[in-house]
Amino acid sequence: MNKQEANRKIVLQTEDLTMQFGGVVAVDHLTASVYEGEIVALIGPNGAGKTTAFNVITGVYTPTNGRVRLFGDVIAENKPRGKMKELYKGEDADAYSNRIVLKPHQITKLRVARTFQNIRLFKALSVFENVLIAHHTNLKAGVLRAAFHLNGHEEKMMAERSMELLRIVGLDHLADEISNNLPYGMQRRLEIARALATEPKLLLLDEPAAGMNPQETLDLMDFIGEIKDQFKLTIFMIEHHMNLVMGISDRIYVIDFGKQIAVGTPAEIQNNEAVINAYLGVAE
Amino acid sequence: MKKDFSKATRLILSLMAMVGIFFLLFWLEGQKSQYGMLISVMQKGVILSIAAVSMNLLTGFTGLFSLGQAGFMAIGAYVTGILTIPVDRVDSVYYVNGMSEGLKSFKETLAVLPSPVLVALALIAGGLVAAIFAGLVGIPVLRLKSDYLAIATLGFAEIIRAVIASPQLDKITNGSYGIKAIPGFDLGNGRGMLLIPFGVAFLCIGLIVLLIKSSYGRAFKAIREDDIAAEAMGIGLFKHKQLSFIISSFFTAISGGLLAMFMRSIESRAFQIILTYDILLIVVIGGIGSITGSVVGAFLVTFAKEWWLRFFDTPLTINGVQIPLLRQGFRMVVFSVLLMAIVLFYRKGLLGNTEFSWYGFLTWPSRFFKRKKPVSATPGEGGAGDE
Amino acid sequence: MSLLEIRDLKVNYGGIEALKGIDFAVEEGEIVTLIGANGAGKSTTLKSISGLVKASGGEIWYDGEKISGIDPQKVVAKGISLVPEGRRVFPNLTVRENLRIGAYLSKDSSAVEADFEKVYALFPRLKERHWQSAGTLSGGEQQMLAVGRGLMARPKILMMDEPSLGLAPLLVKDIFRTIKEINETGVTILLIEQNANAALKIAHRGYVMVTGNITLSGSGSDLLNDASVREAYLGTSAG
Amino acid sequence: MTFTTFIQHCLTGISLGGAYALIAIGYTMVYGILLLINFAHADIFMMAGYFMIFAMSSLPWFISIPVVIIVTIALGLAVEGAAYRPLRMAPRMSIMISAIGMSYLLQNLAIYLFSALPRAYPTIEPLKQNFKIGEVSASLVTFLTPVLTIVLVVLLMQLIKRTKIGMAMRAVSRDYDTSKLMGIKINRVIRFTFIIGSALAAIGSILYFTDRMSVTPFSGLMPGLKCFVAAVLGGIGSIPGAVIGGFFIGISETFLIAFGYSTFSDAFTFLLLIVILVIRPTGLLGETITEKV
Amino acid sequence: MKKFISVFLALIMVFGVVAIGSPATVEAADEKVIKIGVFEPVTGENGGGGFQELLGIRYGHELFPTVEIDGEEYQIELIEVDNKSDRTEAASAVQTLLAQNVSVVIGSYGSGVSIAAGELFNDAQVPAIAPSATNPQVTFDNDFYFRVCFLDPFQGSVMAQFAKEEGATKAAVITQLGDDYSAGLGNFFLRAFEEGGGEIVANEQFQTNQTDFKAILTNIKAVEPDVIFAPSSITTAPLLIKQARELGIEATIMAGDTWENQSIIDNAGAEAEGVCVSTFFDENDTDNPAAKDFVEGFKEFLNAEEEYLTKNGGDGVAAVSALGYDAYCVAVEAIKAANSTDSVAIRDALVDLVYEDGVTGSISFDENGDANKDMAYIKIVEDGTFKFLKTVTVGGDEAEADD
Repeated sequence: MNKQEANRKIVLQTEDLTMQFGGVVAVDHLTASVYEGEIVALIGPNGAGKTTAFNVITGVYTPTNGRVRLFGDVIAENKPRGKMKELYKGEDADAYSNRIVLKPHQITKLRVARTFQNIRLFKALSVFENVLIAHHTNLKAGVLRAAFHLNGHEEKMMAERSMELLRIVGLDHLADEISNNLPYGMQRRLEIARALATEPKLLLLDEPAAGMNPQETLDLMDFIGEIKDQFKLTIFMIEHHMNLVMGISDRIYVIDFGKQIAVGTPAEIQNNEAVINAYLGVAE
Repeated sequence: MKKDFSKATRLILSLMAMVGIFFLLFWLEGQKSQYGMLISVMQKGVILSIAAVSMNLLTGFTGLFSLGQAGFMAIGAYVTGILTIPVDRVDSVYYVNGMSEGLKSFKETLAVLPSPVLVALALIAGGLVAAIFAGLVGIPVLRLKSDYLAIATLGFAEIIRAVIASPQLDKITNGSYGIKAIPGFDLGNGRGMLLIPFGVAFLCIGLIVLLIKSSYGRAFKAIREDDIAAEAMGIGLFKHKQLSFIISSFFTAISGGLLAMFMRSIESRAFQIILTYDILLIVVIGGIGSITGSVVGAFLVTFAKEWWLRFFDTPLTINGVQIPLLRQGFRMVVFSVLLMAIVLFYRKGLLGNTEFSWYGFLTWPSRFFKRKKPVSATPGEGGAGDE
Repeated sequence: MSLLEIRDLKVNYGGIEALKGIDFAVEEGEIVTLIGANGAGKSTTLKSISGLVKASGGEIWYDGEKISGIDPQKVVAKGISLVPEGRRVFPNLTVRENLRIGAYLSKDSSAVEADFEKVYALFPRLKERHWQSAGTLSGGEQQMLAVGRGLMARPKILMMDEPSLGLAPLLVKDIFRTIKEINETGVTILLIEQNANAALKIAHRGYVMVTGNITLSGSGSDLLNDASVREAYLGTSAG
Repeated sequence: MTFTTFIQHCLTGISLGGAYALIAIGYTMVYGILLLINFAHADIFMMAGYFMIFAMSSLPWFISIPVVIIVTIALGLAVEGAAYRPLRMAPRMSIMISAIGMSYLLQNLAIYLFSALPRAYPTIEPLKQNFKIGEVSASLVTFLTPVLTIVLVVLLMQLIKRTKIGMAMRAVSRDYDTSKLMGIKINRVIRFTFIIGSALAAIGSILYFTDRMSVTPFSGLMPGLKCFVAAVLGGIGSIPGAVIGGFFIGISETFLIAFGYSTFSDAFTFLLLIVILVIRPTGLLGETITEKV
Repeated sequence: MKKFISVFLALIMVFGVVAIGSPATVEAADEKVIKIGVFEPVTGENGGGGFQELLGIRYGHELFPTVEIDGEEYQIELIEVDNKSDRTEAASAVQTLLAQNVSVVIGSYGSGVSIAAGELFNDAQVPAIAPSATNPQVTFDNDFYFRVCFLDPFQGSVMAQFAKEEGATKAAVITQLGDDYSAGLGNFFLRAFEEGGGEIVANEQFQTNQTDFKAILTNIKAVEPDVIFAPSSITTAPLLIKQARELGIEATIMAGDTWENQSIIDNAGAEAEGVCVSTFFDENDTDNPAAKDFVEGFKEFLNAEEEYLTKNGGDGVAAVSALGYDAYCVAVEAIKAANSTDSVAIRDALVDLVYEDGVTGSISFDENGDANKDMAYIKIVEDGTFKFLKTVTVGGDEAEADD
């Protein structure tokens, strides 16, 4: 860790994060930090446990062992319990004594938003509604006030902000379109816009460029840079398109079999023997 | 962009329609002797439409497949019934075991209220009791997935029925003897038999529509579309499912209360699974996810079942030839075959998940005839458009 | 004529074009490998050959017969087996039952017995554990079981979807050695791999896939030394 | 309660439980493979009751029984083909609605064909012979039901454990796609499941109705729901679980009625369901399956 | 496709409202018609008994198809609806009747549906005459409900008295939960039996549609009663009888009027021997000339129609058929007396009506609208048929003691 990093605020930190399903260890003692304003990539071969790591961070899974901190506060902590105690294959089984489990929506309220590997839009709803819904998490009106439409100002603000976001991602002209009818690349953009509507500080992107052609990927790269600056985001992403990863990441974590095998700048990673072996296989 | 009239035009059209319906109802009420059947079927239709819309709020908008409708209707019906029986009829209704003293004196206190107020309070009380039950039941049940949820809520409805009919509660619910002498829809001057149920339905459905159009309604839809994404967008699954379940139960119970007033006498057996199935049928026929569909479906199903299709049940002889198949029970067979046909071949129901719009309604005839031409000109287009 | 020939194969998932029209061929007795990064469309290719995914365009020819569009059961019956990605053994069946079900279409029980012996000879570990339920096996053992199960159908072509996925390096070596052994018994092999080095080393020929297209093809050793293969994985903006 | 009375109640309960167990197997097997509550199963059971009435009106009992089993199987297959197969790929809710619709249709069809009036179930003489052991008195069917249930279940377990089709059923219940890759015809396996389920429902119906002597179009409704609960109780997908669940519900129901809580006999079953789903959703013998997001 | 279906449905809707919406106006003008509603269960658990009652009404209509009002000949039209033995259905069945402007209604078999419908008849001011609904609640507090049979308090006392006469000291009662008839009658029997010094050793209940009575019968067997009083529907009867015998219960089984139905004997077979029931009428009672004529005529009527015979279970004359016939005759008499088709006028006429020629005895109504009757027939099953055993009369005071 260099000095420059030490002075910056840590947004996300995982400590010995381990996720084990039955006998299979998907994430193995992952200790990683993301600093404010960074774009950090998490890469690794297929099945390395990247998406699982994201799912633990966002509260979809409860970790088997380890801890996750967000802005210094613990959002998940656990140690192997019950049946897992015997099955557990990792170390430090007793280092984390608390059991803290936040639900995904609670974590979202702590300003973390995400996109999904296999696009999870609200398919039957319009583009506009998709974004509007994401504002719900910051809604102040209770159900009665909302049901009697007494929060007109709030609704209006939400609608305006949604249109604004759509304008930023360049989908405003398609606001009334059913989201499922959008082309693939636009669906990805919409998913990002929807995540932004929750007003996050940390944005997790799970393979944002999957299925995109090189040109679209380049556009996406610019786009991610833009929104990062505009919304003062910290970005943590999983990606396979190396052009994209190498092009915009500040730092890269590489994992294989759930374990971290390398961390560093893009240049460092591209010449790292372990990474090349992980991707291309061990050359004998 | 979807084509539609301006907001003002829509408002005027809606107001005109409402005034028109009001006068139609008012006029019909006056012709009771001549249109008795029509009135009675309309009453039942509008009452079921509330239950159907409430079910749709759960099933169509929140994606929760619950089969507990009959149970919540029973709660509403019983609470409304017990509170509205005239005090002087109580002894004759509870002739076997008598009514509990506490309840009776409570009723005597309530008796000072004018009857429309009492009825309104009773309906709301029924809704609230059901909502409380829904809140409690929701805690364990709403964690379950699709068919488990369905069967658990169905089971819950059966439990409600058993509790209502149980001898232990016979001083409150009159056990399994049911309750009679429930006042009907009456504003005091022989009026109200249509205006009251339609008025209540208008309020209830209106509220549900407003809810659906609010931010909470959108959150429900998000859960329906993709619960994982909804949660990731900060929508608490349990809280919102619970909310939807409670609200739906509230209105279902109001529908049950109205049903009690319509039937004038109720018993727990009236609230069997079959009632839930009937409401489900309405929702499916109308289109899961369409409020107007549920309303239209409620009237269509009730009219067809109670009236138009009755002739299927009576043997018919024309020119000395007995028409085959027509006899007792055939109506329901035709009905269930229709349901299956809709489920299998026409899964979206009448309105799919779209809503009634004046534009669509008024331009429908012209579109209907226009559409034929392009279809015949480019045969491929029709098929692609349907997907 | 090739044993298996893919002509202009296209597959759409919803609005996404997973395969944009690919052509390739597999000759009898070969090991052919499709390599490429995640999401390049490799698995989709195998799934559409085996009939699990319906192609939206193009044709698949096998042994002089068009097989695109027919049911998976029929594809298996014709002699094309797929060892699916992620092993997909039946966890509730025993090891032996998993193998037996691999020979589901076979009516000749003595032949099945003989095949059992062959598979057990190939993977002695499976024999030791044949009464264990497959869910209790380790990842490597499950992979052996999946391959063994594929062999039980006596395929002419065995298609393998990332057999090295999630296996420790030592086991990966074992698996590839076994693939070579299987090939030497006369089974044609179509192999999908991310582990390009290992795959190309045993393959006669290879194809490189990038986002639904085949961008490169050649013999295993040629590709192994081709710089553009590395690019396909690690990007062009290297350095 | 005297000991004799207790034993007599036990007999009634075990016999009822046996019939429940046979029906519950049908639910658990179909759920295991299709992930569908076959709501129509209860009505297939009810229809089997009517088939027996018609068969026995012209045939002796020993011919009627196989005839009824065959006709019931045909009905089960027809239901599968008409209501479930076309919706194999449809969303879960559509299939469930279709199942409910099918149940509704069968009930209404029964009302139409046989009227809602209860029909007397024919007496199968050998089954109705009265036995007296001390003070305890019951007909043969009461004793036979649990025994036959156990025998059939053991046979069924063997079928599923030892035969190829049994193996295929287990495979299909876990993984459609991989099963297809093995050359298994999914539809055929599903049909086979319905054949077994319907045959057991037919046998169950013969035992159940012989004991209860009358059939109405609604005869299946409550037993059906209870048997589904039995299947959930035992762990859905598990045949021994369904049997345990069936016996448990049959016995507890009988004792509830015996203690004067007949109003709650149905409610109890559903309460049990909710409690189980909350405490142990996998049931007594069910396996935990990790769900992947 | 969607469009066509929508059009089709819309057309049906319009057609429905227009065509059927005003049925009252399309009557043939040249013929004077008065409508009598028949509100009976033809399906459901009481479908069998309801149909027998309906047969009596139809026979009455065949004999007296017209009535003279104000010197004009009116055709009587029977409007039959099925209440399906179900209270919920009853409401819509009544609506159907009222919508057709019936002047008077006959029905129903089964007290529960009658009670449910009472409120609606009262509101609409249409008089209803129950042939066989015996529960006091049917007419209580209802100025428009009348009945031509005796009441449950009376019937219960009769059976209690009969049980005592037969030497019974311990009795068990089985009633159906939620069935006014069964629970009411059971209750009145229970009180009368205890008042008479007997002991009620078991009081068990079962649910509607329950078909397994072994659990409650096992309990009853344990307390060894002399008689079991089990008023319930026709459909439960054979099940109860057979299961009791299967469990080795040898006590005499008794029940109320509903059990006087041949199908019970047909279904229960030899095990029905010795079952005792109370009833309103005995076809072999030759003292009453009106009854004699009725029995002859009714048998002929039955034999003329295959369907009637099978549904009636032979050409026996059920008491409810006789009551149905009487109810019809009373209705016609009341119309004559009122000399009007107006339903309120007919109600007023019913209050003062005295009908001497009833096949079940002379009929007049007390202030509740109940027929003044004080005699019941006891029948016993012997050799596969109901045999007249004796008549039992209880003082009128005792019969009404409970109200």
